[in-house]
Amino acid sequence: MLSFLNGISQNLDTYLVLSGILFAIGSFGFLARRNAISMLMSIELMVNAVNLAFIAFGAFSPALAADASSIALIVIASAAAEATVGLAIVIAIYRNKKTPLVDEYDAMRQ
Amino acid sequence: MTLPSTIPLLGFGWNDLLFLVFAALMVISGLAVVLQRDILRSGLSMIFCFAALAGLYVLLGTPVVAGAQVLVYIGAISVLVLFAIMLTQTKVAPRALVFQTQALPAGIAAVILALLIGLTVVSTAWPAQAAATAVQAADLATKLFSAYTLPFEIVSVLLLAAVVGGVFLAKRERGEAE
Amino acid sequence: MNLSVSPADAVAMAPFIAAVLAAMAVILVDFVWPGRRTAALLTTFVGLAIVAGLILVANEGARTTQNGVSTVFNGSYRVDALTTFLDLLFVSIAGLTAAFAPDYLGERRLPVAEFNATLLFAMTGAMLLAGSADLIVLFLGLELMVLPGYLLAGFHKNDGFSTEGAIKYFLLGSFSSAIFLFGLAFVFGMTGTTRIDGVAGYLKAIVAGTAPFSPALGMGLAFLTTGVAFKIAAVPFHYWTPDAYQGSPTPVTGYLSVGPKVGAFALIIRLFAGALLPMAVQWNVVIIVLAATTMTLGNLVALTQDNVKRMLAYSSIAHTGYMLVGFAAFAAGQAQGLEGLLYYGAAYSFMNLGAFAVIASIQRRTGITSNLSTFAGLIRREPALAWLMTLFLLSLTGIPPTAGFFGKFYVILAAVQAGNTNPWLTGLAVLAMLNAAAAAFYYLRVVVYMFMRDPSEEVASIGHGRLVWAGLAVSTVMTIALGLFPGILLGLVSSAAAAVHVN
Amino acid sequence: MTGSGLVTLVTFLPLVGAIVVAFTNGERANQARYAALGFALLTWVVSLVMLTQFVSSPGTTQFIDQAPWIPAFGIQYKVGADGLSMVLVVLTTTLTWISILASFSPIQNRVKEYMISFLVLEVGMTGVFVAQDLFLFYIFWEIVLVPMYLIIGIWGGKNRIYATIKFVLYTLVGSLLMLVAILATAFLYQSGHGGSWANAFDLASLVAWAGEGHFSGTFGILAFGAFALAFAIKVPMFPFHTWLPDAHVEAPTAGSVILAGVLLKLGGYGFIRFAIPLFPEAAHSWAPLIIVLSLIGIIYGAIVALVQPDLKKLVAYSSVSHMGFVTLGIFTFQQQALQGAILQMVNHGLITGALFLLVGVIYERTHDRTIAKMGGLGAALPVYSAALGFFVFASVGLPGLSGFVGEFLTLLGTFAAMPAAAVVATFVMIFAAGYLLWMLQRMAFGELSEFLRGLGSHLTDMKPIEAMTLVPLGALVVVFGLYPGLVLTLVSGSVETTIRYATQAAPIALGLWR
Repeated sequence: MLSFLNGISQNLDTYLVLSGILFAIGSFGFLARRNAISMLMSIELMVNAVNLAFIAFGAFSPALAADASSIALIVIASAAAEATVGLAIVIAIYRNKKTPLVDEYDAMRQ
Repeated sequence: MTLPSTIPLLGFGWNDLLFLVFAALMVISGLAVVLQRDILRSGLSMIFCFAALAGLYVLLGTPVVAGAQVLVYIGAISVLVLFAIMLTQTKVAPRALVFQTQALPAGIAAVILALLIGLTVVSTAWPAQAAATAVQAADLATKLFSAYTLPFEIVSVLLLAAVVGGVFLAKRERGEAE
Repeated sequence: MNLSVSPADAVAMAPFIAAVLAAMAVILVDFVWPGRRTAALLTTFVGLAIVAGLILVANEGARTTQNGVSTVFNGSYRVDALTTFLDLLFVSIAGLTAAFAPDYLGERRLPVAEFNATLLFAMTGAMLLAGSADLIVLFLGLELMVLPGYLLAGFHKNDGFSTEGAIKYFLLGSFSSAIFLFGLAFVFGMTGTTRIDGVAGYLKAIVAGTAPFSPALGMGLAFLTTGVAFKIAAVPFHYWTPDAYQGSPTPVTGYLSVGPKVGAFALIIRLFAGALLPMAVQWNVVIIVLAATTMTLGNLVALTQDNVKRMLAYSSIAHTGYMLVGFAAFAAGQAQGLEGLLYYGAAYSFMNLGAFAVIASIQRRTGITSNLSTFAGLIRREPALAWLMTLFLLSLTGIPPTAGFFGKFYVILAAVQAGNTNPWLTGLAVLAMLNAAAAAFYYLRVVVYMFMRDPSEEVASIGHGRLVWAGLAVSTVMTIALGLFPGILLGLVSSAAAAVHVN
Repeated sequence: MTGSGLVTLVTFLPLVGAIVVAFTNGERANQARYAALGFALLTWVVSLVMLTQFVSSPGTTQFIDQAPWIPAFGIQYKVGADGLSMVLVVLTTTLTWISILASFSPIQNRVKEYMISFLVLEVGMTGVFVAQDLFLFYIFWEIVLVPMYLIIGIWGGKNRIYATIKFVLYTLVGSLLMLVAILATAFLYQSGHGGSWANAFDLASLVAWAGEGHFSGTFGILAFGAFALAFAIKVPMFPFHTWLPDAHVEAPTAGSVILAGVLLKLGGYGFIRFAIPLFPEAAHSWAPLIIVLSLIGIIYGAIVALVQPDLKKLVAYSSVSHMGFVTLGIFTFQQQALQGAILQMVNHGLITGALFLLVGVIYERTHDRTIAKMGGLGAALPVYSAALGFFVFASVGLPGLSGFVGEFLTLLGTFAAMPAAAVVATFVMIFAAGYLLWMLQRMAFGELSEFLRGLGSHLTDMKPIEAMTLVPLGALVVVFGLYPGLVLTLVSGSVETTIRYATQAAPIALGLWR
């Protein structure tokens, strides 16, 4: 029963597919949500999907393992920087507009 | 006492079980992030998603990255996000439309994207596929400070730049009313 | 474990380090003497001068090597003629922006020090892009360039338009970064390296048939291309541009339309001309289509704009298209295409910054919009600005003898040459020229307002700081000189373009 | 730089003038006026000096000034003049000072900018006629656009903005496609010379190389098409003429004079100097179409002129008709016809320029150009009416005045080559007589109209300054009418060379037109 799942955690494909699913979820959130913070969170999901792919590639080819981890660490740090900037902008715009809904920011399209 | 190599009844290994649990948690909480009406709950779901990812990183033998994931994503980014949510939350927002009008096409596009990525991945023969191997912390440190010295240094500049500008943008000017 | 940094590393990275230090110095100076504009500006310009000097030093270091390239930090960064050319261009862009901004910022009580520091950080990012020999460095350079860019876009934080533009710019920028990264992950996974020459070597093997081409690699490349298309605001990935440009403080708009654009082209050159060149035949189709749609759509939408800033935003999309024409010619085997692209980038930087500087100067007094009507009768109010604006607009149109004309000339020449082997490029050249003619309509509309319409209400003229005039003088001289005596840049451009291939 | 510098002097002296004018006091308009006039006259004198030193011999370009400019692409600063250039340069310098003089009284605001624009315009026009390098030629060609744009757009009439935009867009579309053709031509030369850019934009080298048959038929057809479009728009040839009436009607008087007198000649000159020598075979292939369009233009211009209520529009449409003779004459590839075409270019410049000046004179008094409102000017303004009559008769082609010779030679040459076309064109000459004479009749004869009577003492006869602008033109019309040889000997060398290029070539049988 369910023995076809044996070794699923030892298979690169499964991790990459998982990464793809997370990436797709993130891009859906980015395209569909109206709230700026929701969109920001969606982007974080996408970046995490990328990291999962990096780590998976590294784990399954020993020569790349340390490289992949290094890259993942760097990506995590740069995502932190990105989030800082994004949230600063969100706070600034909220102070002006009193709404976090992005599609209500349309003052310029008159 | 030693555990059997495969789980009785289910027919797959303990690692596989952990993988399934983490993967399911990740996908479900990921979906929760993008689908939930209440943005506060979205934020909390995001923490679960990040935690599940950290679990997967451990499974893949990279505890260092998993640690960084917990520290940075859960400890810093999620907290910042939650903070921002609290700050900007209005009574109107959750009751108003959560999704843009193009949500349905976006959903279809996302499903197609996932399928495409999945198909591509499955149809690709990987160059060298060994069993998942753990990364030694020492190896990682060596790499980080030899081949990746420059990126490592750039990241610190990046954080500095983000903090300098971010603080300016987020701080309230003197005399400005809230 | 080798932590030491070699002298060669130090020389090559000196401009970058100096730029970071300059940014920090500006903040420090402001910390010691808060709110002193002169101190901040002085630090900025001294810093930029030092950076420029060090760029030349680094260039000398590279020239003395065997093939004119000095590769440092384990092959993740390189200094060659292309790095030098682009770095100098970025320093000029930052310097001009720093010259144009203070007047505008001062009237709005925005701090010059934070502005300049952020600008300098953005410049460091662009400089990294210019010299990166590693995809991770490329990505980080990109982030370091655009993150400060988002902040600059929202720099007028009490202004709804500014923050609105910033959030849109940020969200789409981060989205495209994620897409770019996803592609990067798959390229890394498939080729096992992030070094640009490593990837190029792998692709060469694929083309030679000694390595298999896998769907996953193809997908990775597709994601990379999409991410890049976002960054250069190519149609159909352009929709962040107009809002971000219109909303930003005008000097920032000028910077954003030039700095990140040339930076993104540095990315394209390093990525496509460096790493992906072996498969040029495959991706050039994409570039040709992007070039055609980008210039045509950008122009068509620009035709209908009544706001000059927004109009220039769409026109900058069109200019991206012209530059892509040059790149397509390069991919079709004409080295001159890359030269033309670089020349166009330099010409575009000076003329577009000049045009935005004029708008910023007019808007020095708060509350003045960038609507066309603002420009009515400018010739009476500010004759000097009106004439300069005319010059910049003519250059943007591509009327000789201006920089913009020679840029177009160069790019089109390359396209026509490449058309010899790939007829699509001849078509692209003709399309580009038809677009240039259509563009004349909206550029000249501004001239019409400046010279031929009377203002609806009389506005007293305002003075402009010496720094603005100095910056305008530089833009003007460059706009004319690059048109009349292109020889001054041709040598640099051709050695820069040649450096791409050298390993 | 090698060369006498004479051509360079003629070309750039007005630029010096423009810079000088820029430093005059904007409050005192007369400073700008006299400075501009002074430099225009000085340029004119220099061009006359050049004329006296010119040695007419077959097909040689003289007074060549040469200097490397952008060596990376083999682009040089190379200017010189043959007979054709010489004639057109003198026409340009003459009409420029006349135009500046004619602007003294009508132009009252922003005089300084106006004079600068005019002098820069002169640089561009002269430059086009003397450039011996395709890149340089293109630069001058485009430079012309900007001051003309400003002249019509700032000092023009009510609908000036529409007119300017139309003018610029039409011209730009043509010239930018021509740029592509220039680049392609230069590139083919370069790749044919082992990748060396040396002389790739040099007109003489390109023509010589083209003469050896190096350009393929298809390329020739396409490249000629691109060149021809640019020139046809400038001439303007039917159906690309629609910008012209608008531009003329809205332009200030002097702008119209230059537009008709010189700018339209740029197109004819381009055909003779660039399009035909570079792509003679293609020229033959395209010729039937161009001849048909020229005939349509001749007829169409005349018919539309016939029904124009507006005096200036009438003259504008007559331009379309008259310039049709030029393209007709050029594309019959027949010596007499080509001579006629060149003569027609000069005459049209003089006569139509004068007619526009006369329109300007009456407009300044009446602020109206409706023909129907005029009448009886003959008695009221005898000098004006005499001048009008003189130039109308010159335009109609009265033997003894210059208009006759040009058209007659064109028709004669055309008749030898294609009788049918000549017959059609001759028929049109009658029309031409019709609309111009009818206009004269309505304007000058009969009783003074009520409208004019209402003007009272404002209706004055020509002032000396106005007469001064017309006298030289009238004199030239008479001189060239009696001694057309003055022009014909000067251009004989250029004509022979062009005819030689053209007749050596056989049309390319692409099944396109034949």
